[in-house]
Amino acid sequence: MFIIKCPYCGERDVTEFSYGGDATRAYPQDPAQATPEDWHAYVYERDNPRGWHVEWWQHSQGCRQWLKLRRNTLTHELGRTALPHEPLSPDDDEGSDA
Amino acid sequence: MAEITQRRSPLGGRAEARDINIPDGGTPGVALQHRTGLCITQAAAYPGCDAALRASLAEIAGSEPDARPNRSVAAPAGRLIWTGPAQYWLVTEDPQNPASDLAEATAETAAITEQGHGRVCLRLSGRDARLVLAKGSTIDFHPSHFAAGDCAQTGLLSVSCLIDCIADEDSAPGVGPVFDLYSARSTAEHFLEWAIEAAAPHGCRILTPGSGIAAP
Amino acid sequence: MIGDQLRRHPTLGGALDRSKALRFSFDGQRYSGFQGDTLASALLANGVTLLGRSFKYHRPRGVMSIGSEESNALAELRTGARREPNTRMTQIELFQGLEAQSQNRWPSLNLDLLSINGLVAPFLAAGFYYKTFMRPRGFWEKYEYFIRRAAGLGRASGEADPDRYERIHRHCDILVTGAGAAGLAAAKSAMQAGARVAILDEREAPGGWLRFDRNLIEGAPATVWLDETVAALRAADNVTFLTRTTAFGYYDHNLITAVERVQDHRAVPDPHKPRQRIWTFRAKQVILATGAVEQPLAFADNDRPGVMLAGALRGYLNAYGVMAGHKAVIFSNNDHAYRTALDLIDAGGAIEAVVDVRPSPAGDLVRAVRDRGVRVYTDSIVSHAKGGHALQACDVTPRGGGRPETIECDALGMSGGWNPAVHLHSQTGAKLDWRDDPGCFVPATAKWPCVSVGAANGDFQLADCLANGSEAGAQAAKASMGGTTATAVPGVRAFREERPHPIWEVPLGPDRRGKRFVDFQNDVTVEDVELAHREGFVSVEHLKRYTTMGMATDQGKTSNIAGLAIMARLRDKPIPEVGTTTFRPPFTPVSIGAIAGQERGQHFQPLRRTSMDDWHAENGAVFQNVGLWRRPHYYPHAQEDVDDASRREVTATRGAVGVCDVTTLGKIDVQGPDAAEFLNRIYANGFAKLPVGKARYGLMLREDGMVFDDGVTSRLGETRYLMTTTTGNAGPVMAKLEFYLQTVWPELRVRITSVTEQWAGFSVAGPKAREVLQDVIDIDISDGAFPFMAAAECRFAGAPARLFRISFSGERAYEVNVAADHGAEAWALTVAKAQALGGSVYGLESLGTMRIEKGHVAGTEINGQTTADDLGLGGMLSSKKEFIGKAMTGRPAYLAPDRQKLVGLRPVDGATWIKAGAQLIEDGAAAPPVQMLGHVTAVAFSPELNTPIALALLSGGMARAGAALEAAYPLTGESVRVRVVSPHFLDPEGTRMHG
Amino acid sequence: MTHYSVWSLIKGGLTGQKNWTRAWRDPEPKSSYDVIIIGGGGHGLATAHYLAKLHGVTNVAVLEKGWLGGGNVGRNTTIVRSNYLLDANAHFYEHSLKLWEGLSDDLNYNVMFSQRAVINLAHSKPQLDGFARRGNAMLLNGIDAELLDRDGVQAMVPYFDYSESARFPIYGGLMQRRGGSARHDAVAWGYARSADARGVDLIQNCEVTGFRIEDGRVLGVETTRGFIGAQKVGMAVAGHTSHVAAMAGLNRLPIESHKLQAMVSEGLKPLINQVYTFGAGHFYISQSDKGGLVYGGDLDGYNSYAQRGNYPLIEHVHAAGMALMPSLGRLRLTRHWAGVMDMSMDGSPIIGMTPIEGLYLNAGWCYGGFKATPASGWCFAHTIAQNRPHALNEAFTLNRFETGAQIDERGAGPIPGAH
Ligand SMILES: Cc1cc2nc3c(=O)[nH]c(=O)nc-3n(C[C@H](O)[C@H](O)[C@H](O)COP(=O)(O)OP(=O)(O)OC[C@H]3O[C@@H](n4cnc5c(N)ncnc54)[C@H](O)[C@@H]3O)c2cc1C
Ligand SMILES: NC(=O)c1ccc[n+]([C@@H]2O[C@H](COP(=O)([O-])OP(=O)(O)OC[C@H]3O[C@@H](n4cnc5c(N)ncnc54)[C@H](O)[C@@H]3O)[C@@H](O)[C@H]2O)c1
Ligand SMILES: Cc1cc2nc3c(=O)[nH]c(=O)nc-3n(C[C@H](O)[C@H](O)[C@H](O)COP(=O)(O)O)c2cc1C
Ligand SMILES: [Zn+2]
Repeated sequence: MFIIKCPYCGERDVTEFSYGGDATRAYPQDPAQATPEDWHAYVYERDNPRGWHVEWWQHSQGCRQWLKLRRNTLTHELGRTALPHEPLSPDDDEGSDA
Repeated sequence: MAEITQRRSPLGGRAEARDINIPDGGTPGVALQHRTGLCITQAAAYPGCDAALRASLAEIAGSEPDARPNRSVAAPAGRLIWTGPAQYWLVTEDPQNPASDLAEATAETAAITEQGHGRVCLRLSGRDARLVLAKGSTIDFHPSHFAAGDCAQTGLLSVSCLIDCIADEDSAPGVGPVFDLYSARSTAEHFLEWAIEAAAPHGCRILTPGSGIAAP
Repeated sequence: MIGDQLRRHPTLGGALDRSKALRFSFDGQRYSGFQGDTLASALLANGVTLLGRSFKYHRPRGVMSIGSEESNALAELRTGARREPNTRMTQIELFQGLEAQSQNRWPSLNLDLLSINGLVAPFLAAGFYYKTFMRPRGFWEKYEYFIRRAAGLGRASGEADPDRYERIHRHCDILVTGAGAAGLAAAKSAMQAGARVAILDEREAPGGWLRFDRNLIEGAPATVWLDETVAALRAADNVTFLTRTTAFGYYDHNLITAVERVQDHRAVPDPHKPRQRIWTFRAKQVILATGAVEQPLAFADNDRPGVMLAGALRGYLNAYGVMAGHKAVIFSNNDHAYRTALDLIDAGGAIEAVVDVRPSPAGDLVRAVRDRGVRVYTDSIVSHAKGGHALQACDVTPRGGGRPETIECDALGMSGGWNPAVHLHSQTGAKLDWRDDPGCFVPATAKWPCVSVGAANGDFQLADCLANGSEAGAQAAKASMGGTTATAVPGVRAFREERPHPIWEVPLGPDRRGKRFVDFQNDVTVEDVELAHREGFVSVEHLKRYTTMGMATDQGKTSNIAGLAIMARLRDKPIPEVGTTTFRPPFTPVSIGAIAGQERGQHFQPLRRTSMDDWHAENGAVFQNVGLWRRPHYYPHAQEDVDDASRREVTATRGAVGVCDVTTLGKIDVQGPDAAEFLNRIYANGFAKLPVGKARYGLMLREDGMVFDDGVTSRLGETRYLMTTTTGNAGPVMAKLEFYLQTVWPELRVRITSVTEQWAGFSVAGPKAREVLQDVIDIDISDGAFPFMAAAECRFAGAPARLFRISFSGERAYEVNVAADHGAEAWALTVAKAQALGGSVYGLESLGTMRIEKGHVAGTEINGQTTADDLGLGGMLSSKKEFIGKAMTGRPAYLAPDRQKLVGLRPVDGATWIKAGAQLIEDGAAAPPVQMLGHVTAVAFSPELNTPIALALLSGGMARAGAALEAAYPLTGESVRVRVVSPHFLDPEGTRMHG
Repeated sequence: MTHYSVWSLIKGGLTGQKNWTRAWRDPEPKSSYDVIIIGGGGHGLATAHYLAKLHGVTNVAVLEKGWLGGGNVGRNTTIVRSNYLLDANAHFYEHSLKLWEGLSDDLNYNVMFSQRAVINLAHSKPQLDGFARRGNAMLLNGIDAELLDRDGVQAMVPYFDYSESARFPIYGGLMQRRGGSARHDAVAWGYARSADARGVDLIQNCEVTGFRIEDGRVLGVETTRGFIGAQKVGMAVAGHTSHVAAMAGLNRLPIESHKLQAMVSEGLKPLINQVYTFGAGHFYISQSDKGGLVYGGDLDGYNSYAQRGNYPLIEHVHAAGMALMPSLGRLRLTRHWAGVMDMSMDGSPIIGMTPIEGLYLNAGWCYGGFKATPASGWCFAHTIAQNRPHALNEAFTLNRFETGAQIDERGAGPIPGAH
């Protein structure tokens, strides 16, 4: 039962959030230029790592902000959270933002 | 032509005054009151316009909202409550509905949306009020974490709720902490019944429905 | 004589309030006990030792333990709807009028016919059922019928649970689970450091073994320190102290769940209070002080009633004043059990012998027992316990072999040593270390901020429990909040104890008879473990599953270690290499009702009601649930059924005017300078040029190109739009829009807000719709001023409102939104006007009929498997702009000519109803497998066309127009010949709605 | 191997159970095999059994990183059914159900396949119509189905909340009488024992850590017990598919790993005699032969490889259970656990070829792969032995998403957690 740090509301229980999946996939910047392969990769393919994962969560019962979260899919440890436009990658080595 | 004059809350007739589980001569652990006739005006600034919006709010409400997340302030016109990034609620009483004035003032900077009919408000107060909240939400309601001027949007058992602490043990000695709970109108009946059930073990006094958003 | 508490010691029994005698019954027999008793202690005090039957062999069983690890003494508690099976008698607190029944026996506990299983036991070894019951083929269910009846334990009541439950959440700096010596010491030092502390214990009174053992702290009985410490903790306002509260789960991020039995010790709970309450603790630091569990020894017939754990024998005496036996034998591999001998002797009982497996025990306690003249058989074992429904004697045999000596006894206290209660620690996935002295697993590094102390950490000496507990409390306070205070540790005399000798299975005596139980509740014996080994089930996880060891309600608290140790011996490997099975929550079984808490009845996924809900109910609406909302399905008059009512409603609407509650549609306020651009990217059709005051139907796709949702979006102002969504998708659409806005296009100057709750909505449809509205709406709604697809903000009888000239029914129609607190009144007013004009209200059924007549798609067609093209909406996809899902729409399978597409159907005979869910096939007489061409999505009877009609998704779609097919409904054997027609049954040109 | 029969049991009883031999050997891995199957779960073991039995391929090793059957086959709630709507699924799962019907016999191992009926409950008229659509499709595909009304359900189980005021009133249900449950561990053990008897090496505690691939062709696998060569390698590692496939360079599959929890109550005398699903509340329940109520609900809802669940889901499942069956309140949860699910993008499996020669993939089972075990093994064995899919699995290709030919039974779209 995770405690997720909303960039606005601070630490809140996971039950206030909803999950949005892999946040390393990016909606094609220029949709018209994206190839079918780009779209296929975006819509259907996942790294699905066993370990650190960057993922979307929405603080749906709170401030309704979508945020990125680093989480270990094996241990359920949490790393940093970031706003959508802030960089965050699975191998970001900063353990947490404490 | 017929005119509709009265607002009809989904809690109308359902939250009338009564005592639940209060022994003779005993004091209730909590009190519940349905707050009626509230106008809720939501103001959400466009990117980069937060400061401008706050200035407009200050003009209309008489004080500026606290820019910090999850903070609320008592303004002359009502309460100003942070409800999201660059987004505030101004809660006022009928018939002073500031929505159109605010919309005019913020035409370039913010989206103004009325929400007062979409929410019901229960005021929960008393010695054990924090315990009652802890039966619904996972937030830390200890006085050192959640005191007057703190607010939070959270889940309360099965529904979403905005909790605004308008007074605490220090600011309202004897009354206990006072919280205004705003939740969706469509589930208002469940919300009220849940609150009564959660309050019952502590002894619960339901007060006559009242208007107004001022602290006791 | 039964019922006289003959086994009650005159003075001992710190837990009892002898001034309060209580009456209770077990299997209909009446007994008395005292306030403070458990059902187990009270029955023992009354000399009742046969309390239950085992799972498989139906062996007679007594009580084995004094706590939550109990595996034998299970009963059905209470009667009627409050009956609760499988309740551990060791945890049932006695109350006036308590009624309990034994279980898993027929016809009675004394005479259980299924104990015949014991006789055929040689054939019922572990896993026997995998090897038989295979023939004749398909006969398994017949055997299973009897197996299922023989298995199971207690009986469920089947009646709705009448009691209430609740949940409560608590944050704290430090949570201490277990209020024994170690936990209390920890809580005390944390409290003194000023931390927010919570401490809980599953027993009705705190103290752990301080109440069951006789100890001195600072020279006084330990209960003095106990009482003082508990009083100080209870008085502190930074401490929450809970008893009758079991920590049962330890989850990610230091979340501990606990169940408080608020009123289980009352006959009938106070209706204002919950029967049980679940606490979820979010602690910065957790201190596990859950003590240890004494282990039985696996000797022959170690399950005879009267054989119990040595500590239990002592605990019943000290806390409950129960002399469980007059002639007792102690069988031990450690010093600690000698306390039982000492306590029994000091209480006036007789110890026939102490049997110690060790060659030459000489610790302080051993000496003290010898000093009292008790015979100590060293290097010996109890090889066989004798008796049937009660213990009568036991055989003592030297370990090296030799003749057994039979000793008469009525109680046997066994002790195979103590195992730390590492359950909570292990539930997190944290590891265990093996400690050779005294031979037990102890917690290794914790996964979350947590330490184990006291017996839970393998520190069995009271002095260590107090010192380490105190230190842990101080450290945890420091870790969670800085600063520390030193706490004085009370002085305790340490006994010199010698190392226990691990003995996991006791050899059979020369008679080679008897069953050596490892898992008492599931009847798993040493031989079963050996059999599992012989058959290759050598991993402990295979062992568990093959024999069911550790899978009973006690989850192997007294059996797992012995079982795996025996396997280690068989495999010739050290115990830690064999490992343990996985520990899982809950620590002890938890009521399902408690976990559900208040989320019950109408509080489970609470229904959403519209402003007009009371009106609908008062006017006889039959409701239907749609998502979380309830909506009127139809409004029957007198004896009308749904079809009659709907036909009347539709006729009234098409002929005059109908009014329908559409509040539940999702409504999203979209505002900002870039709102048009935003909508243009979201919707598959163009929105950039929608003029102010106009509405447009919009189609949204999923990223994979399937249709996601549809609805009408109106432009209310230069920078303000109101989007509507389907009822079911309101939430998902909102979250999606927020996602794109916040993460993909943050540069757009747009803010969106759900206003579904803010506005009540109803539609007014039919030729007289304008007539109904024109004098309550404050704007000009003449066709010229307010044509089809017009939208405006306005006032409805003075109330804030919005008006849209849109139509789902195909009639001239308006949709009115009124600020929700005015919804009921606006509705009532409108309905009255409509009725005056010969109109009617209508519900979902009629709504469905009219949309089917018009061929409008809804949820049964927008089912996540259809493309815009499939729904006949392909023309809406803009080729001039990008929109969500566009790129995926061109994939070959989406363009295949045989895709199932929207068509209309009519019965060839013009009369027979077509059924929703029917499958379309060519030939009704074909034998399966039959190729299916499509299916019927929605059906209605069209009053206007005077025929049943249907919508369907059909392979090839309108390319099959005119074809005749079968709408087959083999579930009922029905089939209707149908003809494929246009889905636009009525007024395809739309002249009516354009007005 | 001892043949199991009444006689062998009697002999066991008379000899103190000394007559039994190991159910399977514990061999050292050979240096190479014709076929290596990675994953000693239900599907891997079934594949080995059918390779040996039906295709004569016996020089086979099953490599299991832990203990046989310790994955999802050992932790699932054992619902077996073939009540599917879409043709590809219907034919595949019906083939499976037919194999189930003869499985104990085939394996000489009682897998306790109990055709006690599976019933999907409906809570509104439209939901019942949706079920009818599926039931009609089943019947037309030659699969048994029955539509029940409320009374029909009540006659089977009196303990649900049938009142009009129930939060989710029961309208009826779709029943598949031939559906039911099986003893999950026995399925793994039965296949293991039979494969072993036919010469297959079952190698436990042997984790695959890499692949040896040259010129686009697989040569063998690296393991914690050394390199093992193979002509062909089949992957059947369920929740670990992405992880293992990535070792072979197959990155970014259309799969996410999620976890699903399950729960069991204390043992009870028979209470529920069929399998029920309460889809509207995300809850399902049946009763094991031992007497425990076995129940569960939805996924925890986020990617995870941890075989441990969290509490919010536990709360939700129990609340849903109470909504359906208010007498559950006084019964107790005894244990809950979790498994790692290979959720595919359309909720349907992938059984077939990969771009690498000699490497085959069996994955994407979501939370419904137990019932598929026989057909999955049967089809996978065929695919490996013949180097081409069987008609029954030819739709379940890895690249179906490129063409838009997804097999989306629920219409949930490419949100793996939603299937
Ligand atoms: C709680 C729960 C309930 C379920 N309920 C049902 C149900 O009611 N009905 C139904 O049909 N299905 C159900 N399922 C789904 C079903 O259990 C699975 O889909 C199915 O068992 C998967 O196939 P398997 O048996 O081969 O997988 P597994 O048993 O998981 O086998 C995969 C094996 O691969 C091994 N492995 C992984 N990586 C490696 C490696 N690198 N090297 C070697 N070995 C490796 C694993 O250890 C594992 O043993 C449920 C699942 C769960 C968790
Ligand atoms: N010398 C020995 O060999 C030996 C052996 C056993 C016990 N002891 C004695 O046992 C005591 C050990 O002290 P301690 O404090 O470590 O253990 P304890 O057993 O005295 O206390 C543990 C407490 O935790 C409670 N508990 C256990 N699991 C729980 C759960 N999940 N939820 C809530 N409560 C739970 C128990 O009810 C108990 O009251 C000392 O008095 C010691 O002398 C000694
Ligand atoms: C159908 C089924 C029934 C089960 N019944 C029981 C049971 O009666 N008692 C028990 O302790 N565990 C039971 N389990 C759970 C197992 O003990 C175990 O938790 C599960 O196989 C997962 O393994 P793990 O917990 O070792 O990871 C059952 C599991 C399944 C799949
Ligand atoms: Zn937030």
